[in-house]
Amino acid sequence: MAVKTVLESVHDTLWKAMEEDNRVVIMGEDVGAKGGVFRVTAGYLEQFVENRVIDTPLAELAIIGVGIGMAANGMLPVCEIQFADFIHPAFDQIVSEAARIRYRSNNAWGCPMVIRAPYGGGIHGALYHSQSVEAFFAHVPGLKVVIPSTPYDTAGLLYSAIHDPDPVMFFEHKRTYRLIKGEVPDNLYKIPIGKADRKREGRDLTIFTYGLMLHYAIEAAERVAKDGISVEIIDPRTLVPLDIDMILESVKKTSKLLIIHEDNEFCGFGAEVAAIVADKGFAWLDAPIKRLCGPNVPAMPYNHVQQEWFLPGVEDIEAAIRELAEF
Amino acid sequence: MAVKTVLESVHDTLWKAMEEDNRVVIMGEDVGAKGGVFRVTAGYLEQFVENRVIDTPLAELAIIGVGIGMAANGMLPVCEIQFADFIHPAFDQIVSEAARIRYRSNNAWGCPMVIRAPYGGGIHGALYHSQSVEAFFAHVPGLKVVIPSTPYDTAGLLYSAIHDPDPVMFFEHKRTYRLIKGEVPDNLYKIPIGKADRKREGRDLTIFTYGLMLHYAIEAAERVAKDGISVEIIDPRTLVPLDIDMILESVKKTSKLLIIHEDNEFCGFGAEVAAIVADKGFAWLDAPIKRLCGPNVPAMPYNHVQQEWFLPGVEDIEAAIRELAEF
Amino acid sequence: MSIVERVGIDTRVAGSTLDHRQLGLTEDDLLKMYRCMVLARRLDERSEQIQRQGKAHFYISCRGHEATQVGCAYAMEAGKDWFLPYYRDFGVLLTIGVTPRELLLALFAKKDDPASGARQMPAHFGHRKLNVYTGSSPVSTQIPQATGVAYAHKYRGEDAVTYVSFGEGGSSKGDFHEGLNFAAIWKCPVIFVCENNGYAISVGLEKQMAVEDVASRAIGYGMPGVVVDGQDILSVYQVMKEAVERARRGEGPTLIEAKTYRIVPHSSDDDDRLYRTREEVEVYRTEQDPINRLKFYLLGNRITNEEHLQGIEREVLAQIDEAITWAEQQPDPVAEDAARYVFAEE
Amino acid sequence: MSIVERVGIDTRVAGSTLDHRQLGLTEDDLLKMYRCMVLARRLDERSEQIQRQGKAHFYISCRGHEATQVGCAYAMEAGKDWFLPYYRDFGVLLTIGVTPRELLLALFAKKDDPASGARQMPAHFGHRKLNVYTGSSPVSTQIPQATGVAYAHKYRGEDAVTYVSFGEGGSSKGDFHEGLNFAAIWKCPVIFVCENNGYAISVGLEKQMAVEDVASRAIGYGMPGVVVDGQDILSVYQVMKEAVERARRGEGPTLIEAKTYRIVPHSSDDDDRLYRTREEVEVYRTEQDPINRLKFYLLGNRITNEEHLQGIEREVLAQIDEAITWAEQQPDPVAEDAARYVFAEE
Ligand SMILES: Cc1ncc(C[n+]2csc(CCOP(=O)(O)OP(=O)(O)O)c2C)c(N)n1
Ligand SMILES: Cc1ncc(C[n+]2csc(CCOP(=O)(O)OP(=O)(O)O)c2C)c(N)n1
Ligand SMILES: [Mg+2]
Ligand SMILES: [Mg+2]
Repeated sequence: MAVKTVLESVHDTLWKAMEEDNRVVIMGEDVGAKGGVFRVTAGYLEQFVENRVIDTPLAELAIIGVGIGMAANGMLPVCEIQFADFIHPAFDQIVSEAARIRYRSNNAWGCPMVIRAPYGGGIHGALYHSQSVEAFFAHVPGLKVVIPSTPYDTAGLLYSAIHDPDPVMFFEHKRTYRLIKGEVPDNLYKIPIGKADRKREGRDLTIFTYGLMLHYAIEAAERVAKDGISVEIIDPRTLVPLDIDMILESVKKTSKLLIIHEDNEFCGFGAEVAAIVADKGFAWLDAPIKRLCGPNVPAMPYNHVQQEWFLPGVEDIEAAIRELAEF
Repeated sequence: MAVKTVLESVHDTLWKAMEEDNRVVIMGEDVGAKGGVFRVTAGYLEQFVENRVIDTPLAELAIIGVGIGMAANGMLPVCEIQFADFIHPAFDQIVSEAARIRYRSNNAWGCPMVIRAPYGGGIHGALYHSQSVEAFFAHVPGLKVVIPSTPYDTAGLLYSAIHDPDPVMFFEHKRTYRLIKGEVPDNLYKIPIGKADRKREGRDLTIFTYGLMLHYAIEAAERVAKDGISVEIIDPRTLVPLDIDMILESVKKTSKLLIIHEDNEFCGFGAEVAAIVADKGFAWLDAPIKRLCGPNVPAMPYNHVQQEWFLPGVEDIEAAIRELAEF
Repeated sequence: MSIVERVGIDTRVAGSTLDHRQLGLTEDDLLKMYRCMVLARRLDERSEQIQRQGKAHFYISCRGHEATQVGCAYAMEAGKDWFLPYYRDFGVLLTIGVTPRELLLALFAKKDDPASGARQMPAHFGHRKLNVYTGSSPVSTQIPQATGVAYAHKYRGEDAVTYVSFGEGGSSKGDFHEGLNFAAIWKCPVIFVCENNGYAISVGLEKQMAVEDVASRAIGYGMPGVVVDGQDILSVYQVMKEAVERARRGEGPTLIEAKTYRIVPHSSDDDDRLYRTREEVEVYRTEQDPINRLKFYLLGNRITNEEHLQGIEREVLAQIDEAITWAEQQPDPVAEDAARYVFAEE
Repeated sequence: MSIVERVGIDTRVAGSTLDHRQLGLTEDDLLKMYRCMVLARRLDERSEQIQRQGKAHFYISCRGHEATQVGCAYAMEAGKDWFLPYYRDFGVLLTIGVTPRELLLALFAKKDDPASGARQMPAHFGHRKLNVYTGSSPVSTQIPQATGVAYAHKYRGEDAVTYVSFGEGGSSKGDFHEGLNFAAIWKCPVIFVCENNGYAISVGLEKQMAVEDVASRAIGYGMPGVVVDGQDILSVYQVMKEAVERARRGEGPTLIEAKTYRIVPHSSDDDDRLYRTREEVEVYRTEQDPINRLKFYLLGNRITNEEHLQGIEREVLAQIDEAITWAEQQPDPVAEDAARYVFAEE
């Protein structure tokens, strides 16, 4: 098994999936000659024919709309939105269309497509190159929402997404692209969409988190471990479908829940997790359900001082753990 | 004070606000000669000049985008989206633009506009003329989200919205348009945005709800009152800013919370209310926080049997109250 | 300066200025076309009645658009080509073989409606077997989707063609712009048909666009733009046929704008007296009625006689009545089934 | 068939084929224009250095677009007219009076950046006093907004004109379509300027559109479409001036497409060797360089001499250096202030 970055993991998985199956094509802005602004598709244009590595016009609505049509007609498009921040022009095509092709046709038609987008902050991307958008899509029945956080999960989930019969939103935290490395099998493999992963075992407190924050949380958990605080970390991997059972099981054991995400708190994904646990896990709770999230401002500012102000850091997480553990 | 429907309340308030202030204009599809598909602006074209009652092309992105420009340049546009279901083509202009004009310019620019849209089901509108969209926008810092449920609240909140310095999403439940009547003062008046209203006093259990469901909840509360169950009903009136204090105060008293909305449950607005209470109101809770919401399907079907299946009804609410009260 | 080809326009006469033989149409074809138009018209009228009787919640009409719809569909190959029609396209569906029974299942919101199992309103078409892709309410979303469908045909080297339609109102949306541009770049075999009836619900042309022809936008994408008299089925068939052949030859998309008129309100929720005069409507109910125009051609050229046409009428009405009786008795969907198919079932 | 007016195109010569006096420009005007172009260029080069030194996270360039930008801005009335520039428009901002100091505050992400207080990346312009509306990253969103700004001027009977720009890449988006259509219908006094540099990051024209000219889309909206040699400031000034006058007279919007070229990578994150040849770039660095072209005109027509131009260079560099030293020392924003202005403060 080779050690790869998250970026390499996406690159290699897509590549092999295209080699394996002609129905798979990628489309997006700058995916061709440039190989993508993050170089996810570097070398693809040389390897595959031009009409499988489709450099699109600067038109997100069309990227998704055209992809829906391809998916209707036997192809397996993997659409790239250059930055998750730029997905909104395609919101209608995703929410009103892709998400409900199957439902509205009473199962006559499907929409097997993947919509990939790098998201998240910490790279001085400012208001429009840093955002988290998962909460919008998680609210939409008919969309699967996947957020892998390690190279291994990325490869297995991406391959599953490509062959899923329904539309999958696939969000990659751009800060993890080169930062996070890990072992990845050489062959294509699937990780089932809808299964969470216990990234750390613990007894005192459960953390629910994903993306860059997952890695921060692991670091914070190691720190507090020295003081005997035992933290369990649940990485949902897919927000929809959500592996509610694993979350509840963990809370049943620890009786305390801390939810962390980078997206702003109000109506963020963490609210749903809190709501589920406040209902189904109420009897086991020993403390208020806590959230540590991005502040409720439109997005993180450019200047480094204010960017740091926005992003929860390892220290913030550590402090939140300690406070909740002591409750 | 005259008794008016919700529809009449919108009609009259907008009319008077336009009479009072030249900066106010309305724009949208069919708002002119037709007077709007719900006849909210009936008679406007005859009363006001054509360029204040702007029949736009069928282009929601432009309705909002152009409105933002008007707002930048001294006008107070009231943009109508014909059905909330059709707001998504304008999602980028609302979320990336209107919502953060002030923030991104560090307060140099503002965006005083109102975006009105009829939402909600129960009128055989099927998948695309029935949806609730408030959860998307409530997640977006920089937008105020108002959902009045009575003629009185509608008039006072709409007038506040028009003169609010920031963009206000103003959602009117279309089923309430002609169904709900109530007294409305003749003059223009403001209800502050951000203040909830206790629509019913009670001791045993708190219901948080708005829109059509508010009226169903009141009915259900009357029914259970006969059996000695005392229900308090909080109508937030504005989802953003949310009057958290009033919710917590009520839960402190009743120790039980039932959240009801028509929008589908997963990541719906109710999740945020549950999350807040599961944190800040944890100590007072005597029972799991319950949600009674639309099911997690793309939207309500057309056929009456399936439409009814989707919509929570008075009986469903009654049952949920009884169950929670007994906990 | 004219930047669009104009076919049949400015010659709005009774009948047609074209000769069907030169278009490769037999007399039998003409009668089939006539039958399709009458079928669409009568089904429409009966649907309106049904809605008025309170047996359906919603009804939307194709009335006035029949020549455009039947003429377009007749130039396509049913079973092979693909369709992304908009809500008025009853004439298209009936011509390619969707039955009145199937359409009435949607009107009555019955379980077996092939489009959506009554999840959607009537006129939200879809027919898997006949390659009619599922449609929705937000206008124009089907336009880039049609480009994608056509891309797939081209990708696999198949010569199927995709038909997609929308009103002139729908041409104001970004979907139109992005969908046409993409199709032109990749020379996708798709025909964009704009049924320009002069109104987007109540909004007249002068508030929708500052140009005379939607087709004039084609030049900005790099595809032919053709304006055709949408009341004259022969003209429509001619331009559509050319566009389809062009697409099959791999030469890319075409934008066709059919000037037409809807002679009834927008839908059962509309009152068109609020925004247009009765005189204007009357013209399209009489000499400019598309069925009258074909009838005039058929009779004028002695292709058939009144009696035969009345026979068609009777036969069509009988078929529709039978279908109504049948459809009305079909079962409603099961409530709990509304939970299904959010995702594929294992 | 040409459906756009073409100005200065196909005559890409050193200098210009136009005569500045016929455009109503004095020699002093020409020197001011020259100074603005040089100022934009040198500021750009110094900004690139600063970014490379690690003192800024991001840099994006106007290099190659100066004639288009300065030529357009020079035809507007600063302080009265409104601007919705896109991220390359440093030349526009400098011409209307935004100072290098102000632009450098954004580059260094300093608290007093008038555009955003360093909340946004550099080149996300905004300047309340000079009517430069706040810009964002999603391309083309400013287009319908500009229509709205112009609508308001017209609504109040003011004769201010609105400038809005975007790349040819941005013209592919629905915002372009919807914004131009709306402006044409309501004859809003707005000039749409497309700076067509042949690439949307790495995507060349043939994958962006199947037409030669973005301006050919104007006819589909009902407004004039003009293609101009964007390397020739006199040609740009001429077409812009006409468009502005037209708008002031109440005759509505114009779409201007300036054919230009960016001679550096898209931004500090780009490597343009991946998608274009050095030879191609070289042409625009030399004979087609917009500054060289004006210089050639000035010297060829003996309006000034090398020495004077060098004086301008020196003076500009001194101004920039002073501004850099100053801006670098300005304070960062305060962390907690990032919580402010989500909504208006009471
Ligand atoms: C995005 C969107 N906005 C608004 C509507 C409401 N609506 C339905 S049909 C229609 C008018 C369509 O006019 P046109 O495209 O000209 O087609 P026609 O009905 O005239 O055939 C409108 C505004 C919609 N369905 N979708
Ligand atoms: C909606 C959106 N999608 C993608 C991007 C990323 N992006 C930034 S600039 C750019 C290319 C713009 O090209 P063009 O409009 O031709 O302007 P140029 O940079 O060439 O001047 C892209 C794809 C964006 N900013 N916004
Ligand atoms: Mg129409
Ligand atoms: Mg460009």
